[in-house]
Amino acid sequence: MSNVDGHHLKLLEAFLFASAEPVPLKVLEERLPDGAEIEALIEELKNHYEERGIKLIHVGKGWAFRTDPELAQALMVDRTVTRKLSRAAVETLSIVAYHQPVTRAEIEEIRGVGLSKGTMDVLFEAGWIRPRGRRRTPGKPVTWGTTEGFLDHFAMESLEDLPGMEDLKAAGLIDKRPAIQTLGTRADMAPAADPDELEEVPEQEVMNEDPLDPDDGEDLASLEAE
Amino acid sequence: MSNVDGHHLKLLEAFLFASAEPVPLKVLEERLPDGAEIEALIEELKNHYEERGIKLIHVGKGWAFRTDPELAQALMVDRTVTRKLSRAAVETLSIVAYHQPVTRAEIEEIRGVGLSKGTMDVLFEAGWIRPRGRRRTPGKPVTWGTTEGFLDHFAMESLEDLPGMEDLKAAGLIDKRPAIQTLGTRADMAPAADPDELEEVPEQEVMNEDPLDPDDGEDLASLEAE
Amino acid sequence: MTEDVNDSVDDFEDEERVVAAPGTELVLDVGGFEGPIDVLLTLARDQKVDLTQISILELADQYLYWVAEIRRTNLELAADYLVMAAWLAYLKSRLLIPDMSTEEEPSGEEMAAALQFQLRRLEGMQDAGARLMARQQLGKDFFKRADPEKFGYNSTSIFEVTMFDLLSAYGEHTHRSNVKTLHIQGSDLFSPDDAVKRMMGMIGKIPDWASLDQFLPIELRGDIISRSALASTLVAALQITKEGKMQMRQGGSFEPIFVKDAARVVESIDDINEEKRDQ
Repeated sequence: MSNVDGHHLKLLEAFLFASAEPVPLKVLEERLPDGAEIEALIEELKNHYEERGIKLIHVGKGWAFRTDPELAQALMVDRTVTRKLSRAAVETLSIVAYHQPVTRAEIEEIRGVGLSKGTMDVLFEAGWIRPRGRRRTPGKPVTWGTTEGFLDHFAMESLEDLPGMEDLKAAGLIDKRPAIQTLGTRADMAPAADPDELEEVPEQEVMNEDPLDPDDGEDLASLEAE
Repeated sequence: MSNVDGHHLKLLEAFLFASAEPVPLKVLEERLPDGAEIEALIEELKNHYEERGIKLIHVGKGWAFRTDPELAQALMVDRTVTRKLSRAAVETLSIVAYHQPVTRAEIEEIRGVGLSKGTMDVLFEAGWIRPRGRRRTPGKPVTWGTTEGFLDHFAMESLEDLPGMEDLKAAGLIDKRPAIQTLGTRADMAPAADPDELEEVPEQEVMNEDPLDPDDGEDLASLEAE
Repeated sequence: MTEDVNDSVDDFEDEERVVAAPGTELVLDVGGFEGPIDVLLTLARDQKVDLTQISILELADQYLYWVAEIRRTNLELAADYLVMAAWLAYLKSRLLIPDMSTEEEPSGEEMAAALQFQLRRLEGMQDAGARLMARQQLGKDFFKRADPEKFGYNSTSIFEVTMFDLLSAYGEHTHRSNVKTLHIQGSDLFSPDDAVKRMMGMIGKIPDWASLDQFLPIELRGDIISRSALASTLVAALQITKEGKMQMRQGGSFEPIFVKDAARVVESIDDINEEKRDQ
């Protein structure tokens, strides 16, 4: 046993246990008495549940109790029957996840085909993607990214847990520019354009984005906290 | 640790966690692997959570995890909400103030419109009005008056400090006739209402009233204290 | 890349082989594909070689054959697929006749490389999607608490009402409840009708130009009543002048206004007498 406050630990346990959705640290700080050492408490709690049927897991900015995935086979719980995602939706989801922030046009570019209207809607409705801002380019297109709910659903602590991200990056495949424009950055090709100009694009784009109205972010956070 | 099967214990824990409703023993027997000693498992699980922030309890027809009720109180967050009173509420409050003691029916009569239930509740919740007694008329309706809290909020020593009709008129708060407004520069407008009539009402009614029975008062007092 | 092109050139010369080889394995279900790149990717995968090693020229041929087969069996093909076919036909020509490249346009090799990149990128995303879906998922492999409990707030409400709000609400209410019938208060202002009557009565008695001020029923004090008198008198004078019974004159803006009996102009004593009798 560590030396954390026993009462605080109980409060944290009760609060996290009571919540279906991951609870952001910020909310925990609000709920627990002043001076509670949240981080140490979480560590203690996590250790306690290490060998139990439920686990305390880290999701995005928050923490949540979830049943042990190893029990999946044996656990006869009514499963939520989620509509099987279409191929287009799965592809679109992975493009949003790996290339975010990404515009609709860029998704279409990567897939080499127009996006039917319902595809994004399904992902948006599932609470996996959200508008992140607007690209500072003509037409100010909305950019999309994934949500905390996405991390929660696929049991990821952060986007760094995206499978194969490192390999894809190393292979230069995380690049949302039209294919012909990517030529310049590839070592084995004669540069088609000034490489400096092109290489900067991804970073620029991060800077090059207007956030949607500031409340948006908060709304989403509070929605998820509910 | 007792000698129950560790895997079964995990399954039970996860299953109860993921169940929307208390789970009857019979269902547990169905869902857990054959040969699982349900009663012993439950006993074990219950003991485990004895000193924790959540409890395994028997609710209704089955078993369920619930957060410790003692902790629930501590997990409540104190917050102050600034609310605006509706126009109806402000008007009702002013009528109670000027016409007290006054029954609900009289308020409706005076306002010429029905009073929605919430209106009086809000004023009561704000601690500004209280039941004063019962009118000695058929049905013995409760009469309402203002509280000390009302005086406090509006920084008045007593109800005598409420401006009289003449003051209100002088302040231009009564009798703004739209058609004549262009002539507002003239000081020689005739008063529109008979001030005496209005001021006398409260005194008459005071005589005509029973105090509330003591219990009644207590109930309301405790309501207010909440 | 260059090797690929060389191989492809050989393949091209052996046209029969290209048409026949993959033909039997082709899936003609257009609906199963997510666009032309997806078709190309499927065709490429059928070759079972690394995408970085694939012969783009051969792939282009296979795609063109696939499109031809689809069209031969009268299946509808979306424009996207036909555009890609045209592009691939163009790419083929660029690859086979390298001289055509100009400064502005990418060379055939560059176009092929771009296509290869696009294929690899989409393949990467498709694989990533598959791996994502293969992960443990909430509600399928692990579960959240199905019966969440809520801890509320100990709310203290502070109501924002000022004394002014309270009193004006009462004032408004009192006002509203008192005005059961709308009585329009009689006006004590001067009307143009009265002014016309007044002036008509006085007009015959003016010997010469006289200031309009002299016709006012009351002294000009600057309050609203005397201002209404001035306004209505002016309106009356204009009306009477319009009827030809009077003349008006003003030296300039804001100068005094003078009026004169029109009958005096013709010096008709009869008219004067007549008017006198009328009174």
